[in-house]
Amino acid sequence: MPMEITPTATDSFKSQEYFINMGPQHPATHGVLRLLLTIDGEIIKKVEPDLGYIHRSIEKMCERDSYQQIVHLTDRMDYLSSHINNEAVCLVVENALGLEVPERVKVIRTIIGELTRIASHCLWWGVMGMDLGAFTTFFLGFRDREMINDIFEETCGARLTMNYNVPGGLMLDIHPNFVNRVKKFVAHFKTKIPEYDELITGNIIFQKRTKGVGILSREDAISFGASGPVARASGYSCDVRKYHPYSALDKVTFTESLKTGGDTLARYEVRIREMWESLSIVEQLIDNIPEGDHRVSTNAVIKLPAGEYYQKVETARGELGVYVISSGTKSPYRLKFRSPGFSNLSVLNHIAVGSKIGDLVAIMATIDLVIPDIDR
Amino acid sequence: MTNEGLQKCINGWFPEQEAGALEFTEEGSQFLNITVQPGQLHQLMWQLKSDSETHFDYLFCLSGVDWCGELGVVYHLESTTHRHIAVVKVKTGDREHPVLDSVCDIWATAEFHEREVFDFFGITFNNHPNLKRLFLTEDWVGFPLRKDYEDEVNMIIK
Amino acid sequence: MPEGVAGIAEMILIALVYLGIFSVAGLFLVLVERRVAAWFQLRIGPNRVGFQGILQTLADALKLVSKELTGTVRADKFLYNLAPYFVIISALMAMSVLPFSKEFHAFDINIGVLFLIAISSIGVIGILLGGWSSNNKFALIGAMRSGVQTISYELSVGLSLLTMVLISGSLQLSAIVEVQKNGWLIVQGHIPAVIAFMIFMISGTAETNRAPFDIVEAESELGAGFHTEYSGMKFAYFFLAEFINMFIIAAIAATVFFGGWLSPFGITESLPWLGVFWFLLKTFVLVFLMMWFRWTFPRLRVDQLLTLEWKYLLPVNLVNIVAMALIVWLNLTIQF
Amino acid sequence: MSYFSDIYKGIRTLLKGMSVTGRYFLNSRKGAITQQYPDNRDTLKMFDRFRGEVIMPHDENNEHACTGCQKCEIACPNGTIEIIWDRGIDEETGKKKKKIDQFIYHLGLCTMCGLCIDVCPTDAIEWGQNFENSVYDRTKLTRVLNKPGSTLRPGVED
Repeated sequence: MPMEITPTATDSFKSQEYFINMGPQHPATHGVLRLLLTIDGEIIKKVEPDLGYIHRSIEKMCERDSYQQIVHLTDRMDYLSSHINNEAVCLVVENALGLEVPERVKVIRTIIGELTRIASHCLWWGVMGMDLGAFTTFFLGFRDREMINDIFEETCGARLTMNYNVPGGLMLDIHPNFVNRVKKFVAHFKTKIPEYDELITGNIIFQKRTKGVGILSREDAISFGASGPVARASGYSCDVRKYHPYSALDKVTFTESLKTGGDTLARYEVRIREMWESLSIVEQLIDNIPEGDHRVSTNAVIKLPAGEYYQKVETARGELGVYVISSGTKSPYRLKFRSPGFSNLSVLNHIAVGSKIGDLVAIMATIDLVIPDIDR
Repeated sequence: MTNEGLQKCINGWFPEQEAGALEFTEEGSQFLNITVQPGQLHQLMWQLKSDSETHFDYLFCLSGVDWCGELGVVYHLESTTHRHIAVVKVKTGDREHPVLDSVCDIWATAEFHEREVFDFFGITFNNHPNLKRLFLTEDWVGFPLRKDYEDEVNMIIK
Repeated sequence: MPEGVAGIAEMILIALVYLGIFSVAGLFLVLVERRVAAWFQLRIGPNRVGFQGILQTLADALKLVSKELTGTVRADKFLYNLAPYFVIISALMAMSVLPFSKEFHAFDINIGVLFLIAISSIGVIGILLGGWSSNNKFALIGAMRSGVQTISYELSVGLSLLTMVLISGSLQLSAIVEVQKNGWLIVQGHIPAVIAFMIFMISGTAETNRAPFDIVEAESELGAGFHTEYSGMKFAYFFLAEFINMFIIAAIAATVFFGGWLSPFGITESLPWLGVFWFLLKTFVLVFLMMWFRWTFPRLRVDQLLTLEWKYLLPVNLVNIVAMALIVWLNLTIQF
Repeated sequence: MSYFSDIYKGIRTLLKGMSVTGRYFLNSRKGAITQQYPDNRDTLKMFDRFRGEVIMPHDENNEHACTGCQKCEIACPNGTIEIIWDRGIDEETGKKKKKIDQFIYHLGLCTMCGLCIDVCPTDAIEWGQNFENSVYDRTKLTRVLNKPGSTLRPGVED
């Protein structure tokens, strides 16, 4: 229950607004985001994000790199869904070249993509709990994420910046242990999500902290270009996997997790639901990985035909768009990443005003910001 | 709505002489591309969103582009009801003081995206509520994503 | 030796003993907290320095002592330096009235409970001073939250103890323990006593600014809260005081609700020196409970914190105290 | 009445949460996920594909498989690899042949993307599983991968 205090004091006792710098070094901003808060007591009057502390100008770098090299730069954007970012670039190149990748590649890409989503949500869940003051969630989330990371490490060689996709397929075939490990993980994780719910979701303090906090209406979500769980929690059905399926996502059945509350709790529930859905996608595919090549050969120097290409994929945070303008050379003429975090961040000021500092932390946790994704 | 239908519909909004200023093309792109003159931009955008036939209410990508000589902005629009996509392009030849109309009164997301474009391409947007550098510091000289931007220290050209 | 000098010497000796207990208990509690937290969180915890990490906190303390004391230029130097002592001295004073056993009891005054309640709220002045004088907005917010929190929860701590005083009929801690020879007060007072105990634990946790009521420090919101600008030994004072306060709250609960040094069912009545053991055992069970709270629950928001106190704990407490009065009046207490 | 049921439900959810952590507390001996890193160095084995650093395996005759084709150098996005080569004369055929002098690898620039190894036609370089790459002086991160006096393994052609 938020307290309503109407300021009836005379001018001499008028409360004074003040500024606070939250970040760039702050535990709740998860990276180097700086928020300039205008606060009246505990109540937030204005949130102004100041970006660019980790801007590496990836878009400019892409203009000089070859398409194979661009893939590895996308690892460094949203590092929690690096595989899906890689996939987006590879898909745009493959579509532009008219390259048909083998079914095996599609299925593996989808499996790893969904595992990436689970891993990202695990981390988000742990950090969300920690932002709200429950420290144990962090370790539980990381334990489960660690299992996925091990799977990735065995197959791709890296845990975070995997660079497993190449235009035309995958860099290596999956490791022989891959299928078993994934199955083991799915079985393990199915018992853990209910535990997540027991520990945090039902908790009265958690419910009070999240219910009705930071409400984003459907209209606003659309207008602010929100995507991913943030938009879906507001009732805007926007799952790219449903509307523009890529890789093997057209072969699986899953339901888009939609909520209409638009508050922090709805965003939380959407993500928990998404973990279940991703698990079911992985389960549907893991037993039916078709045999075949893991990549088709491309030219050593990939030149896209002149033109414009756009590819959207659904990362753990929302809709990632890769917009390539090619002039027919080995590098794109202009490459724009429409990153989900950037648009989702713009919602922050809109929904955080009027809430308290503690709410802002909860809101930021459920917007699930990854700063390199915003800064690029 | 199909691309042809969209083209017809959008053309119908403008009287003959003005409609000629719009260019429609699907060449080299998977979407319908509409090129518009800067003067008509805001009107067109407003129509695209408010008209129930088109109802492009989701601006999912706004990118600045430097077309060697001309600076411009590309808007990727999607309709959440009809689920069709269109691309609107606008270009201006003025490299010194490029000015375009802001669309952030139509889509709130444009506020951040336009700041980004201003930051990297130096395109000023009329009626933007808070147009200042977003990523770079206030005292940064130049607009890095322009093709003629040079920075001998930090840029490695292969 | 003249009597006056002997008295002073005795006081100094006792004070030194208590200082020793204070620091050892503080360091030990920090270690316990870290190990217990680790076990709650699938970790191992510090186990390298000494056997099972028993010297870990000592090493940490050494590090903190040898650390340079940094502060801000804009801070109000006098108050900034004074603040940690407020916190630590109030904790030390509270400790002096705790009855470790029948004999091991430094300061058995007839208003023991009142004294404890009063002294434990002095600590907040230190926090307020520290947060305000360090001239840091995060620290200031933390300090203000602390003020709000302590003033509110003071009431519940007092009232829940008062509920038990109704049975014991005395504010003197030793007398309260003596009363419990016929059964612990939580048993004697049955339902209202259990409610009072729950309220005491909740508000006691809040009083010590521990999670889920750690909005004063609220790491993810305020960085470090009121002690943002403190470093080295001054920070260690705050840190130590927090743990001692936790110990004190648990010790009060053990004394008032669970019979202090008395053994369960009088099994070791013939060995009075075991009283210290029973007292510490009970205290540590309650300390463990507080740790369990801390590593499970999310943090409350500042307005919810006040809602909880003023809309739930306080009314329940007031009703509870009436119920307890009725029970005492009608002789419905359970006595063995 | 909802006042009391709220209290009851609230306490129940709190106890439920405590039961989860309590379970972990009781199973803490078995469940610890802590990596005892410096202690388990002897038993710690990285996965075969783990990307720790780029190495160039040499066989017992001090021969490697690098022909000096420089494909890796071109593929590298960061300029991590520099190959210094000169023309040598093939002893068997007497023809002039490219021969590496130094294969320089700047570990400090490497992002472990794997493009060089992916592109290498003779599998001359591969991933090493060493992950303890920290040094006190960053010049030590620049390594020459081919051992002194090493030669191209006969029969390796690109």
